[in-house]
Amino acid sequence: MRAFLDMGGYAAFIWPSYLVTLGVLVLNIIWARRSLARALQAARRRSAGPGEGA
Amino acid sequence: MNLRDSGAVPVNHLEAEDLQLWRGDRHVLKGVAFVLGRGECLQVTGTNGAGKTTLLRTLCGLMVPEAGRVLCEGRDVRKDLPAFHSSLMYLGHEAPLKADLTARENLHYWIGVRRSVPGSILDAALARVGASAWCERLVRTLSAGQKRRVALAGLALMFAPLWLLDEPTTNLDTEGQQVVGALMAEQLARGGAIVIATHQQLPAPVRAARILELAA
Amino acid sequence: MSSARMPAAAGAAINTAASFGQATPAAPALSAARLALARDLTLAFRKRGQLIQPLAFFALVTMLFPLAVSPELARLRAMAPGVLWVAALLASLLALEFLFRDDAYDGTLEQYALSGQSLTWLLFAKTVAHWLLTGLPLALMAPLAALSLGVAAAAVPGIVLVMLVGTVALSLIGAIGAALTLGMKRSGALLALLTLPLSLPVLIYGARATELAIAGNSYLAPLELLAALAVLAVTLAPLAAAAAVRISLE
Amino acid sequence: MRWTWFHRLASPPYLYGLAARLTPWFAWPAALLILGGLYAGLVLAPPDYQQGEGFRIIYVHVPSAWMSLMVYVIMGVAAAVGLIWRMKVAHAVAASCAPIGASFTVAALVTGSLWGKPMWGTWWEWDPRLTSELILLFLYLGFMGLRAGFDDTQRADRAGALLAIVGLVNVPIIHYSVIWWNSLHQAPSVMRFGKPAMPPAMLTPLLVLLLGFTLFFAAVLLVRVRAEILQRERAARWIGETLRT
Repeated sequence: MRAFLDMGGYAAFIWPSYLVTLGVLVLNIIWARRSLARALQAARRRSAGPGEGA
Repeated sequence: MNLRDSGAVPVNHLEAEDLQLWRGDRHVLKGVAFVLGRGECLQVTGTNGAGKTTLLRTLCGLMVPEAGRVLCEGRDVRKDLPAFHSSLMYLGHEAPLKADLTARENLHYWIGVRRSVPGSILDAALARVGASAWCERLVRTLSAGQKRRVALAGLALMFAPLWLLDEPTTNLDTEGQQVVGALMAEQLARGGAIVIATHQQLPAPVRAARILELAA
Repeated sequence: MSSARMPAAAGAAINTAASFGQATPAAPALSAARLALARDLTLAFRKRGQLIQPLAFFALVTMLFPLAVSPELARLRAMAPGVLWVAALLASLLALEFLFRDDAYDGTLEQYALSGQSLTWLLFAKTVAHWLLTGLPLALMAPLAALSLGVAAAAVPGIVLVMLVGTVALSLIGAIGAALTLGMKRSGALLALLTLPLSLPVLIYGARATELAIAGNSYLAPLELLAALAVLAVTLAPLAAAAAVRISLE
Repeated sequence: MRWTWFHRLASPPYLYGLAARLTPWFAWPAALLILGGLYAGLVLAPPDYQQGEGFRIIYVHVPSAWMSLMVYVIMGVAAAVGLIWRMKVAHAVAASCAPIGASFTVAALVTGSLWGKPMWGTWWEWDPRLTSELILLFLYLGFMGLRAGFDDTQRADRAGALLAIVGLVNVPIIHYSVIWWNSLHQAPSVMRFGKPAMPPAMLTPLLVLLLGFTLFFAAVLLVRVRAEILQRERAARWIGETLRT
């Protein structure tokens, strides 16, 4: 296990790389969901309010 | 469909069908529609921000409506914009004048891009709007009303079937307004059409065939 | 001037317009473009202060290097191609903001777009004027800067030639960025962000050709690549700029 | 007749519903492939005979770099479709692509730099690949910056689309000029991948991850596109109806 974590001496480079990439993936999920939630909220507000076009 | 080819003469010069336009979250044009025949004048009124300028810019094809279309002589103007543009003259509320050119130079470069105008006709147009005395002065030394008159000289030189005028009488004295009236009357008399956006009364002797009121 | 004749002439002018169409021949595209070019040059020479700004900037930047790095001519000579090209790139960027700005404010661009003439040609003419007023003087000034950086006089023709070709491409690429940022109030930083990455190939080939010219070698290969970029920019950039101006006018 | 699918995709309510239904079909396979691929890359793949364990950065660097480029191409194509056919949903796709692509570009740069340190001994090397990646990041930032400069979505769409197309034309030119520039200066190129000599045990996890990242992008894109469509269809009646159900 320790040998695996050590990665043949390259631990200081490999683990940060994987962390950064996973971080980017997770952030993408969060950002996308948040932008959809915001758009839905705004759309609800508009359709609840006095809609001029609808 | 193709009225010109079938030999039938379209009744209306300019036609707008259900124009819809949004700016950001603002619904500016809410289904604007009108017809305008040859030799007729349409007055567009409405409070500030009601979309008068937006309507004019949409009519001349600078802005693209999200729905609806503009027809000229029965054809959708988007089919051939350059041809439509060479048949119209748009005068915004700011005259396209450069402070560092003389009034005459401004007119020369402005009109010259559209059509070649001999110098004598240029001078005649300047005389017509009462600008002969100061047409060799730099525009930066002119008053707002004088600048407006230079723009009117441009109007006198644009023999376009359709005029789109945005507040043409702003800053003009009585004499200047008379010139606007005379120019517009001539345009109508030779069968041209005018769309004018103003909340003031139209300069005599022009009378609006139709009035379109835009709600804010 | 007999004022009595004037109204008559005006009446005649209006009468010729009685029948639209045939009476009003449109100006041919090329003469319209020539007029737009003449107008911009006239205007520029009326306000000479603005004309000198990019040149002064260029001279200033090239002067900074000896002060910041070292006055040793051997070191400066090694850096000269990079210094000249980065300074030229920044100087032409500085001038770009004014390329369409005034014409957008006073409605001239609107009139161009509604003239029924090809907007592409009119904007090309404006860009040519811009090059004549910035690119050309920069190329003519580059030898002075190069000599002050310890470059041999024999390299001067090469430096000027390379810069002449390169600045053509820079002006045209910049015109797209300037047209895209027209609608914005403060566009300086954004203009740089849009234009500089697209200008990198010009910088790479231009600096390399200059380096070869300074070393006294043949700089034909990078110059040819640079010329290819310039030709590509001449054919495509005005089209893109015209589309961008139409979007900005919306 | 053959184009009916295209016209249907262009209809915002149809695409909105389709995107909502398709998202899980991309998201779950993406999650499985990425987790499996990472496990295989970290544990199952044998160490490289030259770089030892250090080469394992390839499994995050290459997929990120691949995404950064692929997303830019998709963005440019969507922008062109939007500009030419005035298609709102294509603009929505282009606008959604930019932040995703930019984030993958950052990942590719950081992992590239982390890879470079043990291999070259420096955190940053002006390697043509990394340099191109850096320029790509600026292209993304420019696109997003230009869009942010307009307060009207329609104008932002059209101006951004034009820039994306100009960028797309320029990307190959920039890339080749950078390679040309680099070849003059003879920097050692350590990152040489995709060579056919790569053994299958090493290559398979990479391919799995490439597919996983692509599916992941599709899933995130679909979510973002829905948000962008809602923003563009302020007044449409279908939105109210969709929200109520």
